Amino acid sequence: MTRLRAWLLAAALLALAIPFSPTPATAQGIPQNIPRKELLILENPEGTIKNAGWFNIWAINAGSQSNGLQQAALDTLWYIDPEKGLDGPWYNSLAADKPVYNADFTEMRVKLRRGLFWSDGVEFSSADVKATIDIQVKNANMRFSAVLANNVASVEAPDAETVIFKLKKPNSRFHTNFTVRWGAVWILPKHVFDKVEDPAKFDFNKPVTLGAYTLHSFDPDGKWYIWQLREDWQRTSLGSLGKPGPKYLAYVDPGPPDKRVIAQLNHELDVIHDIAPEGMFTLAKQDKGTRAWFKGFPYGHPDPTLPAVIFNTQNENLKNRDVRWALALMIDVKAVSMAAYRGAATISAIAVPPTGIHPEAYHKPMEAWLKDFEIDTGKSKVKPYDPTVGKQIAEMLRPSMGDQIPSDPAVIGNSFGLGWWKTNVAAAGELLTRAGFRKQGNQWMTPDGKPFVVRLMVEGDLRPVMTRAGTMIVQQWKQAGIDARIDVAQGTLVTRRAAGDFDSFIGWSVETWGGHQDLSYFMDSWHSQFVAEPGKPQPLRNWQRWTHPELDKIIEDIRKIDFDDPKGVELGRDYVKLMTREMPIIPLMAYNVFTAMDQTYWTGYPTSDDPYANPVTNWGNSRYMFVRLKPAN
Amino acid sequence: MNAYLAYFAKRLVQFVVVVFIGVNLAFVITHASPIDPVEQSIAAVTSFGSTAPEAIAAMRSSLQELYGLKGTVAEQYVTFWSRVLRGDFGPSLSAFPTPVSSLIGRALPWTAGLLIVSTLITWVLGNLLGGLAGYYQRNRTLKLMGVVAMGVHPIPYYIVALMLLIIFGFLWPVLPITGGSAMNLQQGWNWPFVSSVARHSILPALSLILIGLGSWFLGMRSLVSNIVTEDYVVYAETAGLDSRRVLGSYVMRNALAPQVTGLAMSLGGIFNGAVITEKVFGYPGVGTLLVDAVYAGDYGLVLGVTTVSIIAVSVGVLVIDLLYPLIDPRVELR
Amino acid sequence: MLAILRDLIRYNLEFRIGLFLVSIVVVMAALSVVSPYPAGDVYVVPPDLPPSTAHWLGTTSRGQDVFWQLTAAIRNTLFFGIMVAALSRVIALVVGLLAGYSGGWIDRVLMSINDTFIIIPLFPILILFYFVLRDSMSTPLLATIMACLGWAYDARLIRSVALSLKTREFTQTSIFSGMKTHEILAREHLPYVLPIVFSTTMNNMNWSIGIEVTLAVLGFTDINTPTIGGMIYWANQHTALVAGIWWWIAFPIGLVVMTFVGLFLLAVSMNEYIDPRSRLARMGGGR
Amino acid sequence: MSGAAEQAPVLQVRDLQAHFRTHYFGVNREVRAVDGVSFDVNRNEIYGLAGESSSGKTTLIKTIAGLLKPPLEMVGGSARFSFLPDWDAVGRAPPEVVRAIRWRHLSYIMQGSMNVLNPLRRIKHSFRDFAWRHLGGSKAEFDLRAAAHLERVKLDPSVLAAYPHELSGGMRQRVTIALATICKPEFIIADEPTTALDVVVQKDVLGMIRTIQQEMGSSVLFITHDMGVHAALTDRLGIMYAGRLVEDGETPEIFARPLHPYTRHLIGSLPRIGDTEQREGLEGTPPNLATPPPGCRFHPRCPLAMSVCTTTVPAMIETLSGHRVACHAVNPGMAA
Repeated sequence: MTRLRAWLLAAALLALAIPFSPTPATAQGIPQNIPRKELLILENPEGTIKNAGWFNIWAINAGSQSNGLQQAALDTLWYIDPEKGLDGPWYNSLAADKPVYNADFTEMRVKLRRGLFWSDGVEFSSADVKATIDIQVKNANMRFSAVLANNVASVEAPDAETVIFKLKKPNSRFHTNFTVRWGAVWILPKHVFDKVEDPAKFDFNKPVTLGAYTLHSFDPDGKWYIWQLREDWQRTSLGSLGKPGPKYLAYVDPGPPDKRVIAQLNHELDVIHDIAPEGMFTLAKQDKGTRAWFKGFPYGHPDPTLPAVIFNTQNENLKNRDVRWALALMIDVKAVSMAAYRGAATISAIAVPPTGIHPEAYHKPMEAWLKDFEIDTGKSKVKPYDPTVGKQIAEMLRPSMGDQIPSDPAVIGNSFGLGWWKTNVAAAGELLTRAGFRKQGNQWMTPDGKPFVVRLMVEGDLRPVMTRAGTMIVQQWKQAGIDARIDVAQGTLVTRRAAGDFDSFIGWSVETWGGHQDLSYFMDSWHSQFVAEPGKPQPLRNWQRWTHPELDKIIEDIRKIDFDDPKGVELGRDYVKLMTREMPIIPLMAYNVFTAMDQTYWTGYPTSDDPYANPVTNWGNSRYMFVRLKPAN
Repeated sequence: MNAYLAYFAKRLVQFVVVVFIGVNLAFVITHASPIDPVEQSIAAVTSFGSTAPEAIAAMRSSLQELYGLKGTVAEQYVTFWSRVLRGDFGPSLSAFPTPVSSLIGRALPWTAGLLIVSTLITWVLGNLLGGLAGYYQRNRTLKLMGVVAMGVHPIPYYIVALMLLIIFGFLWPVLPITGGSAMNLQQGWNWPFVSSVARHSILPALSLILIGLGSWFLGMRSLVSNIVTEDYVVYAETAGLDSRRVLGSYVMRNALAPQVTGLAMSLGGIFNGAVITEKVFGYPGVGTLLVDAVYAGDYGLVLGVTTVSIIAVSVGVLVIDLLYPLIDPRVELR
Repeated sequence: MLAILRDLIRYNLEFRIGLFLVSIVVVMAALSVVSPYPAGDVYVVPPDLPPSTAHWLGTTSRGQDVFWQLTAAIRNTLFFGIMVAALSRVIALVVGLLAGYSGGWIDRVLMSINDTFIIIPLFPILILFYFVLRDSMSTPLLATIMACLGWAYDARLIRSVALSLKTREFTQTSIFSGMKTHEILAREHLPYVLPIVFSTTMNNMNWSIGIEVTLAVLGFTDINTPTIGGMIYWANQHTALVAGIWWWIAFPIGLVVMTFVGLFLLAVSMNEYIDPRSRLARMGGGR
Repeated sequence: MSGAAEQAPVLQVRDLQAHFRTHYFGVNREVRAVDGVSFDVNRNEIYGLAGESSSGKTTLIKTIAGLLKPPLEMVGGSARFSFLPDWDAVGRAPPEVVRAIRWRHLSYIMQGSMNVLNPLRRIKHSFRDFAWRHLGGSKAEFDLRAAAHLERVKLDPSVLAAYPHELSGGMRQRVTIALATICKPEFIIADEPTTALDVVVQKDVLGMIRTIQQEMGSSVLFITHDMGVHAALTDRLGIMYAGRLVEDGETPEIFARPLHPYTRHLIGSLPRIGDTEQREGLEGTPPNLATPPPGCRFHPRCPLAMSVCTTTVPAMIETLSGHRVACHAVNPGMAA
């Protein structure tokens, strides 16, 4: 038996020794052979890439896009920043200037920059742009085939620096297809694709890049990609803005939120794309080097999207705007903000995201109109707008968060938002009554005598913060006497959203440029001509399947004016007023993304103090961050 | 010899039955899915861009063509079986146009490696310690192990994996908690990569081992404590055989046969554990692939992974069954 | 039966510990009836409070009291386990008794199916079911599916007992007295297999609860019903672990581990009581 | 070896006591399975032990052979083998000493011989396990020796390569006998070796045991409840009842003149040719040894029971030459 004991002891010691022997304990996830101070490690929110060796972004649904491919390797004509930009939000990237349309918007002329080269030494020219359109129009199975085929009659490249698009119909916003906010139609290398038989089945490995970086190495299991700064980085559009700081970029899959937090605490992940608010608070508390968009509360970077309760307006009960307004008045947005973001949300009462330049263009100018806005419930007249809700949330948080909460009202307005609808269950009841609903005990019944059931669809784990907001709203509706139910559609939400198989869901049908006041980004697709029959798939983005003659008029007016025409803002305000009266969606807040940036190895990240770019790692625009990053010490 | 032939024939028939039932189950279940892969792809393509509604309709129709979703269920069923037999499951919809089989082919070695190594360690160690505990019933260390085994064994894989993650990834962060190997290593038979793979597999393997150990330990202990009363053991002891020889060739050797059968019976359960463990530790195996495929609504991949797992586990069982006569010559008793 | 229980309590330490653990769990579940907060509601108490006299086990980031949330969760989890166990017992009994008693081709066919269910990895199949049912996957439906998958092991055990019963004299007597097959199985054989049924119930509950926890954590179950797995799911959603809200994860895990160990010890000690060989070994005291 | 040693008994059992001590479910139980047994086994003889099942025969030989496992304990007395002169019982010698004499000097043919061979080991491996260390030599030499020995029990050498399940019951029994005798031990304990065999095979096996014993000059302690076997095989015979020896002597003498009423019952219950009337059975059952009856343990069932029998244990007295008996009816007034 003594021998047995000795064996057991030896085995135990061996087992303990193995993990610590081969590599130092800190080296969990940082690459070997690359100096850490030359390397920026970013999260690729797409997770593990199943077909890691696929770089042909022009094929449908294949490979990764935000593994560095669209951030560091590809390029297109223009970029628009959701924030202020390095030198204004508009970038001429491959194009030398803004697009020039003819009078009836049926032709777009683009002048290209010269002196830009592909990573294999071939010079970029108008032929590449023409090939990008021609190849995708010819092969109908490619990512941008449909949109290009729909718009473009022909492309001409009269010389190396000029491209002329002849459009099939007037379109004053055609250039936006080549303008990166998150992504766009990327320009492909003609000299590579010319040799390819079927461009949809070509893996483009190793990619020939037009961006400042080339592929260094990648994991065949799809967990990481490493990109290296090109020797000739000056011959790229990004290089003209200065030398990018990091010599190497690693886009990695760091796992679920808690692992991301652990990785950044260990300084093995410089930029986290997004985490739960609690994870953000932990990082802010435990890691002095971590910086988020806002220095203090509410930290997160507001995306130019507008999470809202989106109603299926083809649903019999929800057709009536009184019912939709009643449901809005039952919501206490303070509690929703607490539940979803622990208060770290930027609320918005109107149907424009409270981000980028929108507060200046819409929210602040419309404050007066909102304060006067009145609804007639049939029994009483109510002014539902409470301009102090943002401040109330800040005050609610101050006891527990202390100094992290700003005290300057202007800062509060920017970070927490301005006002929202005051909870008014009584007025909501009056509205429901007018709509023919009756209250039986504590339960609202529909006009035909059935319990008023509202299912609120959420995406579960895939959008945790939205799921949390939905849970809270359902609880508030329940307390107000509605048979509300949460409906977790993890993985099925997109299918059901398109099919109209929902009563309501948390999501966004409003999504904008952020850095530009133009609203056509989402609004054009809201025209009644695109609304599908109940049960038929609805094209994006009018998920609420809502139509209104006034809306159609606004859309048609916008189509006729230029992208930068100041009239666009006025039309936008008309849209806001219409949306407020009709309430087809209940706007809640900006989609705050908790992008956490670790300043241990790199400094100079974009923040609310210096809002030159969007730090969110998967956006194509995030590349502008690279030229500002400097090694720490 | 006839007894062996009959035995092998029986095992083979059982193998075919298992694969047939399992694969059909997988086909039927997947084809009832409400997820429309076309909508899923369109959503993925258009989620961040502004695409005109007319373009979507065009895309929808070309995708249906591309994915080969036109055709009746019966036609798809026939195609499916011919594909299974050829080991080709068509293209993955969420990683189009990469074939499902190559995705599985990449993930399978990870899972197989993790599973085989940890199962062998678990089985050998659990049976060894359990055997000793059954034989030396008064030994305190072994008794304590029994208590620990009873405490750990019934806990589900997920909880153990989570506890290991908390301990070694957070409270005492000494081990990698995600991925199959470190970044920027050339995959192949080189020391940095192999040692990195070994380090990365410690926690996933440990959670599989901790759970499995208990069941083999307890099973073997009770088997051995019954076998020590068997006549041939008593007789060998009576003859003054060396106690190690008695323990090894008489007690353990005879307890082994049922434990080998047990191994075959529990392969499916062990595979379940691997799926969960892989997901917790972000390990690049078929378990992660399966869960991700479910999230992505990629039914070609889901079907492929499920079919391959069913076949792989059945083959594992068949192999053990075919090796069984080496361990116990009395096949006619089975 | 009572005498056996008394003996087990008096002389079997494992049974005593098991009973103790399971009692705690059952008491917790019973307490859910007097919970001051509705189990489904959030933000009813201040969030993120550590354990204190006001909130014994602290509060969650969703503003729920961990203790009271736990009572509802463990109740639902236990119900789920019992539901699966009850349903799968029925299948296992029918298949096991029928196969053991009938023999011949019925036995061969049934056991072939049975072995298939033992061999097939069930977790991917369950994930498949989730893949298909998605949003309509309710707790009772999940319980039914699990029961349909989780009977095979126990059916085999029951069959082996039934096989030995078949050769007993009383079975022959029953046949000669003209009893029908189902009568013989129900009246004569059932009592003999009941002890096995009881002990396998515990193990089956462990299995089903374990799977439920795992599925819930992966987000593959109905999150409207509070369960132990659901609690861990929500805690993960709020990164409770790294946020330092350890009580949100530690207590559910602690309680569910108590459940597992308790049920397992009950099963083991009952098994030992049923199996005379191991009882004899205990009497012998080993070496 | 000196002539005196030649004549000395190989085994001397004196006042041997062995009890089962259990503690389970809170109850202490002490079963006096062997209670004061004394007898000798001489060189080159077969000594039979007879008695009903649970009379303590098996416990007795386990104690003698030193196969003591809890709860069985040797409580008192001695069982001394001539080849182990320094220790008064095998069970009291140190393990290495015991290991050295086992099989070399003392071997054992066990009850339930169908299952005494390891089912997963070929016969030759069993032989090697059991005897190689005593006999030495190379593996090949040893295997040849085993094959030769198997021929003595009329088994083909090919049996060596077989697994037990491939052999018939009789063959297995013969293998067991070969296994127990290959080292030519001085003393063989055989516990019901033929019980499970059919009559023809049984006769065969018994003959074989006798032949081998005579060839090797060993002593055999042979246990069976079957008086017919004793009559055919053993040289001397001891009768056990409820953990005590009640009578012993030369086998023909005992069969000719059984003195103890229990012996008479055992012999009387043997069927004989020409039996016409139904034989009288013995009433009652053997006593519970946890609470044995006081005095003579046979008295509750004894047709000759007297009052002294209920209080006083009768002494074992050599009533006739070489024929001992413990009975108040035979030896009045002789208390133990």
